[in-house]
Amino acid sequence: MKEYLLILVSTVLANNFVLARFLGVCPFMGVSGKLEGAIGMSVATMFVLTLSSASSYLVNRYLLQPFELEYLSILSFILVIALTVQATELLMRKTNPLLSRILGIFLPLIASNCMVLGVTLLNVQQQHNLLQSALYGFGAACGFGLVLVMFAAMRERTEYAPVPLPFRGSPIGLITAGLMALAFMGFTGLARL
Amino acid sequence: MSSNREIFLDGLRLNNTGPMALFGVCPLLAVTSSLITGLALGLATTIALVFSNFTVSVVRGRLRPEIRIPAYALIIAAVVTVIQLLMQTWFFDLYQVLGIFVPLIVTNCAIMGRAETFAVRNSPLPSMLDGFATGLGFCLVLVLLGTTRELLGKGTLFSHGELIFGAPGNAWQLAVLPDHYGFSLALLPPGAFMCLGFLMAGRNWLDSCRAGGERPGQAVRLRQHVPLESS
Amino acid sequence: MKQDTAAELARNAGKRVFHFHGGLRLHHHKQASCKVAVQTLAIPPRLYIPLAQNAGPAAQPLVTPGSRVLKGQQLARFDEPSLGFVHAPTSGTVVAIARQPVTHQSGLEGLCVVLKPDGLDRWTQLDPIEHWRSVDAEVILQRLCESGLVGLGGAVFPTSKKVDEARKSGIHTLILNGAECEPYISCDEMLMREQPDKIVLGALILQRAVAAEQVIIAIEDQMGEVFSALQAALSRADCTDVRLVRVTTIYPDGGEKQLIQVLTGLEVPSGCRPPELGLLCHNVATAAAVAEAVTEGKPLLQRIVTVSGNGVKRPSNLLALIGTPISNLVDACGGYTEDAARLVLGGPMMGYALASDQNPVIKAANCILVLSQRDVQPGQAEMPCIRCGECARVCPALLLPQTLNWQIRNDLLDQATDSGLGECIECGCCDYVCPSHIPLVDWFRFGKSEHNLLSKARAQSERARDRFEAREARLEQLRQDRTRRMNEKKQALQDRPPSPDGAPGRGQP
Amino acid sequence: MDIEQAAPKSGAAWRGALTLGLIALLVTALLAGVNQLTRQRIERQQRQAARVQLEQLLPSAQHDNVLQEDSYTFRDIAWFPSGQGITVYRARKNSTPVAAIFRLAATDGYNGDINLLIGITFEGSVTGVRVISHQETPGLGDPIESGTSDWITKFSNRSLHDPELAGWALKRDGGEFDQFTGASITPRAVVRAVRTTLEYFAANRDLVFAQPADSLQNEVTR
Amino acid sequence: MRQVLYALCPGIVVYTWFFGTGMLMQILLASAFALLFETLMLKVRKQPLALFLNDGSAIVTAVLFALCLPPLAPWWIACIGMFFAIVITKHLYGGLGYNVFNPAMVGYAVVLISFPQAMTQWLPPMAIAPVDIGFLDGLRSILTGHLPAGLTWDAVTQATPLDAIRSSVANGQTVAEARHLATFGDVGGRGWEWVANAYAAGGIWLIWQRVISWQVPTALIGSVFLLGLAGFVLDPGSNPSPLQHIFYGAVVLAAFFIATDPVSGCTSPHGRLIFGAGVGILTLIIRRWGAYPDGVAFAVLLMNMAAPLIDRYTRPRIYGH
Ligand SMILES: Cc1cc2nc3c(=O)[nH]c(=O)nc-3n(C[C@@H](O)[C@H](O)[C@H](O)COP(=O)(O)O)c2cc1C
Ligand SMILES: Cc1cc2nc3c(=O)[nH]c(=O)nc-3n(C[C@H](O)[C@H](O)[C@H](O)COP(=O)(O)O)c2cc1C
Ligand SMILES: Cc1cc2nc3c(=O)[nH]c(=O)nc-3n(C[C@H](O)[C@H](O)[C@H](O)COP(=O)(O)O)c2cc1C
Ligand SMILES: Cc1cc2nc3c(=O)[nH]c(=O)nc-3n(C[C@H](O)[C@H](O)[C@H](O)CO)c2cc1C
Ligand code: SF4
Ligand code: SF4
Ligand code: SF4
Ligand code: SF4
Ligand code: FES
Repeated sequence: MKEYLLILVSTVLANNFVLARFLGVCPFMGVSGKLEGAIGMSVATMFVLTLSSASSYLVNRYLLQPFELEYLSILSFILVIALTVQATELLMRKTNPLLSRILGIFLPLIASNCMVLGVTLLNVQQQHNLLQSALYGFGAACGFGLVLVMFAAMRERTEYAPVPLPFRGSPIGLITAGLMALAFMGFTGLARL
Repeated sequence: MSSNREIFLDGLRLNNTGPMALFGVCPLLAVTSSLITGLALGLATTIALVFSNFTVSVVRGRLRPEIRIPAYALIIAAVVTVIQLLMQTWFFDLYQVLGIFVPLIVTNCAIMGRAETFAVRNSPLPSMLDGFATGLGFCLVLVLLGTTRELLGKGTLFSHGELIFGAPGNAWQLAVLPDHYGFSLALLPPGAFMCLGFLMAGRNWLDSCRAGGERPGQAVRLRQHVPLESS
Repeated sequence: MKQDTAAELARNAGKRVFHFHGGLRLHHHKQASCKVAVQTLAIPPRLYIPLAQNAGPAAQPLVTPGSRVLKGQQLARFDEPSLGFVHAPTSGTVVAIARQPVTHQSGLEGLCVVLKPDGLDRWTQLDPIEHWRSVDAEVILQRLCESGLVGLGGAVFPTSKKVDEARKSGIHTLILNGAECEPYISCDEMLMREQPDKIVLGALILQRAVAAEQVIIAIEDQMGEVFSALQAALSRADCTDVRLVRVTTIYPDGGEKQLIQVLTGLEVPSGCRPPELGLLCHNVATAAAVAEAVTEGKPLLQRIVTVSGNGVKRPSNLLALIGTPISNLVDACGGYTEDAARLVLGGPMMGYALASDQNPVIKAANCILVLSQRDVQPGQAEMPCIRCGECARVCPALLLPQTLNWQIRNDLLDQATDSGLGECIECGCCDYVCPSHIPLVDWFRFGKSEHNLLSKARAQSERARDRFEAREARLEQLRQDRTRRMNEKKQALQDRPPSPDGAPGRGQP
Repeated sequence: MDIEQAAPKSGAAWRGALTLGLIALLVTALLAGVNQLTRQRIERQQRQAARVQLEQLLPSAQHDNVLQEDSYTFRDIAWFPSGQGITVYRARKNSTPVAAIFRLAATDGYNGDINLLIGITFEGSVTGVRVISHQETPGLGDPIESGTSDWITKFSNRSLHDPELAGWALKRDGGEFDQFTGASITPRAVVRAVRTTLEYFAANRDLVFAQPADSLQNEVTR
Repeated sequence: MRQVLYALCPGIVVYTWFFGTGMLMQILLASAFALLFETLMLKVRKQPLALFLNDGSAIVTAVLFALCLPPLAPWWIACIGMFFAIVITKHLYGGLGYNVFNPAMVGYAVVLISFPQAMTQWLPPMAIAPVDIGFLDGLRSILTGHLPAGLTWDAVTQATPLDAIRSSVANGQTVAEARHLATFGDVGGRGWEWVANAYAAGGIWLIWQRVISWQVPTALIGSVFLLGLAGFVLDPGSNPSPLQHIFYGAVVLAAFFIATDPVSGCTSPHGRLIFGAGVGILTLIIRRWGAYPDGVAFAVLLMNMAAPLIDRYTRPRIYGH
């Protein structure tokens, strides 16, 4: 039990994927212009990351490892991720058209950010089991969503502040991200409880 | 078709590649705690770009539009895997340091961008040149950021040279600032973000100087706080 | 506390005293102008009577330059019948009908009748309604309309219109607003002290007009003398369904919505007016004017104006004719002091600066405030908002002025409207407390007018687009019809055996 | 990677899938080839990397067995209450025990585990201590790294009798080992871990060398 | 802003009384750097100097930052801290009123992370100090970064109460055992508790003056107390009592002066309650499980991040809606 809790605390707070591990920074900087978009992106990421971590675990455990095909891991994980995104999109369109319309635009974006592949690779590296893998993906997405949503709300403020010209836009966004990372360093040590 | 020189300059110009348009930021931040690691990933990315651009360009005419993107993904993944295996063979320690950011060259959106925008339209040689130039541009940013952070953080340059250059590299470390200097924030995540922010602001500033004034779309907003504007 | 329904609360108005959010306890500075009784101002050499009351359309003149007029005679008529007439404040000769600076925030010019009084102050024929208790309510309304009666509480909305619409929604409680919450202003207070009977009479007439069950006269609890005067008047009039309620002195308890909240605990829902709760609110001076208009037949020709502030020598209340230049009022109060700095129409909270003291007194002019150098405090430069939240703490409309402020400054007018810009009553509380000295209310007024313009422009382009689309549709329809008819014709011609007269092409376009 | 496109006709779809499959096959073949070429070298590298770490504590000349293959992992709550697995690499020369290297975590550091390698000769003196990984505060706790200060080398050649048991503590606690300026928790944890390991080894030496080796190769890197 | 400075005076006086003049030097140093950077940035951004310098917000930032420093911290700590506070956190965002993060706390967090050694050299109260470092020696060590000859940091400094508790708990002792050390007073640290009282007095005056609202201090101290109580009841061995939690470290200072920073905090009344409670809860979480003995600064920064979001969802109901 405790180790699962630790995975969550670690991925969401102490080793936040965006602010401490540098994974998924592109969508973090790119989608955060509006709060609504940020929320949509977070939810979509949660779906995809959880599913793709679990399924790539299965691929790794029952396909790559038994046949000593580890060198195909990048290739196969990329395919798994693409398929997961497709499947999620299809499933959503069938079961929940409304949700699909809201989240649909974010799904392709997710497939091309390095957090998803990063999570699957880290799962292998850290020898997680199925549940741990899924939780790891879920936690990573939660951490991503948490900082993304806060970042978006902050950006709505900095947008209209008289920021010096060279710093408008991405630079002040990056500095904000830096200060967020600074604040998140306060969680150092939390991952051991 | 533009001349090779133009292709090269175009590729090299930073705004073509991801980093300044905010793509491929993750490796940029993650491996630049020293110049050497930054350089290493930059070179690896360049190689990946050259070969993936080449391959994509070779097969481009033979693919139907709807399978183009998955096919490119496969090709790029293969190229990167080869690089990963080779790096493990020859630069094992370096591979350990760069960690998952070597396989992540795949998603590094820069590659996708270049493969889709350039290599699909051009013949193999210009594509390779473009890949090379783009990679070099990316590499330049990595080195710049790595230099800044290493200098600010440890006061050294070229530390851990052995990772790329083997044993002789060990001696290349340059202690620019006195030994007891150290500002570890620059090496930590906050420093990474902020340094990149300053780098981009610097480029914006240079651009605006070159353009001789404000950049369009960034005009001072009307009706800001009165004393700020009027004085 | 038991759960009261809204209707019950409304009916129990005044039985319990509630609070509204925010507000300010201000030093009221009223003593200065209350020391002496209201003086009647001498008739000035010229009167400038604006033909438009507010920003609305001007009335059509019924006189020409050179016409001799009597006091109370109709000078002009509004196209909109419910707006009634503009009357001559005294007898004399019309010198001109010309554009003059008018007393308005905009500081622009407007059409005025310039009247040269003859000093005789001769009345025109008056027509009092003596038996107002027995006449139809319509008759009273007609009289209010003809008398040019408008709300004297500040909004100068035509009283007859307000009463008429209220009557249709059914009113159970009439509230007379005697709170007069803004500092310095004491015209209502002096009126209530000196003519309480007239106010009570007006209240009864209004009550009759809207068939209200009860009347509440609300005053602030710091008005001791007023209370006894009104109480005496009430016992003289011997009416049992008129109650006098004292409310806690917190600015802006005189605001209609705030007063209703204090008396009933209810908020007037957004987009609704008080009559929808069965409540009607009028200023006490309006009530007095109603009494004069009905029982004496006199139209609204004059009003009490407070002249006060540190920039005037002898602050006092004056009964002035509409159209009197403000300089005359100041002179009657001993003139300006050495350090007079700014002229404000209205109180320090809601008033606006006037460009010149040649502007005439208008029906809305409750107060002429002359600020001294000391009051203006030029050293306090505006600073950026530090988000301290003081403004939100005092805002009686429960808005977040700091948010509105940056939304308006950044041209996010739709967002500002979503954040409740329209609910701002411009009371000035936020301005008053802002430690950064941001002229918030100015921004809000600006934002409102900008948004109005924007909506108008949008509506216009919408209409234009609709028109365009309609035209396109019409043309398309025409085209289709024509081709259809042509085809039908062709068909018909082909189907039909050639006619004997052999004119198949006829009728083809 | 927006794969969604206008749905092609079914014949075209088949051809597309076939092309993709072909590419996948080619790519896989390529990778299989490269893998074949590099695999042995990579494995050697990995083993080499592990050996380098162990060699810091025990030069390869002193033993003739492969340490990673002669290793086992155990847990012993009585001695090491954190319950974490501890790996022991045994060095033998001509099948006589020479030394043992313990890989274990000191769990009472300032911030998380401090992973240590502790080498002990058969006679019970320390051949060396190295920190493999830790999360102590940079600037405060990192003098335990061999690259940052020589503090960690002060354990070499010490044993349970040098100093006596009471001396196996920080100077501040009445022992012989330096604390760091502003940080005593980190060094205390390391000292304590080394002492406990020495005591364990003294008490269980024969058992340590008698244990059968695990089937797994125990890598040193995390 | 002036009033904030006045309100800090009692705390500073008591601090100096117990811990010597080092703190005064830090305040002067930090203020000088703050004014320097403020002037520089105003010049670069072409803003009216007098207007913004008179406002005093830079001094408030400097003083609050200095109050978090160990009294003998070398001068470049103040320099770097103020650079991050004034230049990066404040002026890059548009200057006074536009910053999203609390400048003083960013400055503090930066120097704490970068120079943990210098930032943990706390002096014990003079009454129990083994050596008395005079004004001149103090000044010299601030300016050079070295103690006078013959002294070592280990001899001069002592762990703060929170550090001491952490070390003891890490050593397997209970909090009650740790509290026998001389650095502890009746409820908080020796000396520290009186400083906290003085801060609280100043803070209450600020509430009375309506410079700060009651919500943040109440919510912050309230949440520390309640959560502290829960921890104490569940495991008195490794948790200090709730009252001790309040009097250790910077909780009182933060409750009245730091978390109340209007610019980087929440503006709506409900938002302020959430903000204060959030700071309290995060502080205790970091104290209990995190790597830093006092989490107040990080808690404030973390809540700064959440503030725009909280504000958005705690807008008061508009009149009539
Ligand atoms: C930011 C910060 C980081 C710290 N990191 C460490 C550390 O890595 N190792 C350590 O032993 N103590 C660390 N400490 C705590 C020490 O300062 C602590 O006071 C000391 O270890 C115990 O005090 P002592 O040396 O006076 O016994 C840290 C404290 C702070 C504030
Ligand atoms: C543009 C406008 C339209 C109004 N229309 C009506 C109306 O149709 N019926 C009515 O009883 N009152 C009407 N009023 C009056 C208001 O409901 C309210 O009684 C009056 O404006 C009070 O404003 P005050 O609080 O500023 O004095 C109107 C007011 C304004 C400004
Ligand atoms: C902030 C504010 C304060 C007001 N204060 C008073 C007041 O003190 N007395 C008053 O009669 N009307 C006051 N009014 C106007 C009233 O809202 C309302 O318009 C008036 O009582 C309606 O009466 P009338 O139609 O007779 O003018 C105030 C309006 C606002 C917006
Ligand atoms: C009540 C109050 C508290 C303040 N607290 C802080 C603070 O904690 N940190 C800080 O840098 N400035 C503080 N300031 C000063 C000022 O608000 C701050 O410099 C702004 O954040 C700069 O834009 C405070 C000001 C006031 C009025
Ligand atoms: S204008 Fe001012 S004083 Fe007059 S009634 Fe309105 S609020 Fe009261
Ligand atoms: S002027 Fe408007 S925003 Fe300001 S306090 Fe009054 S109602 Fe609120
Ligand atoms: S009172 Fe002024 S400074 Fe304070 S929040 Fe409101 S607008 Fe901003
Ligand atoms: S709504 Fe505002 S702008 Fe419009 S008339 Fe009223 S005060 Fe003027
Ligand atoms: S590089 Fe990580 S998401 Fe783009």
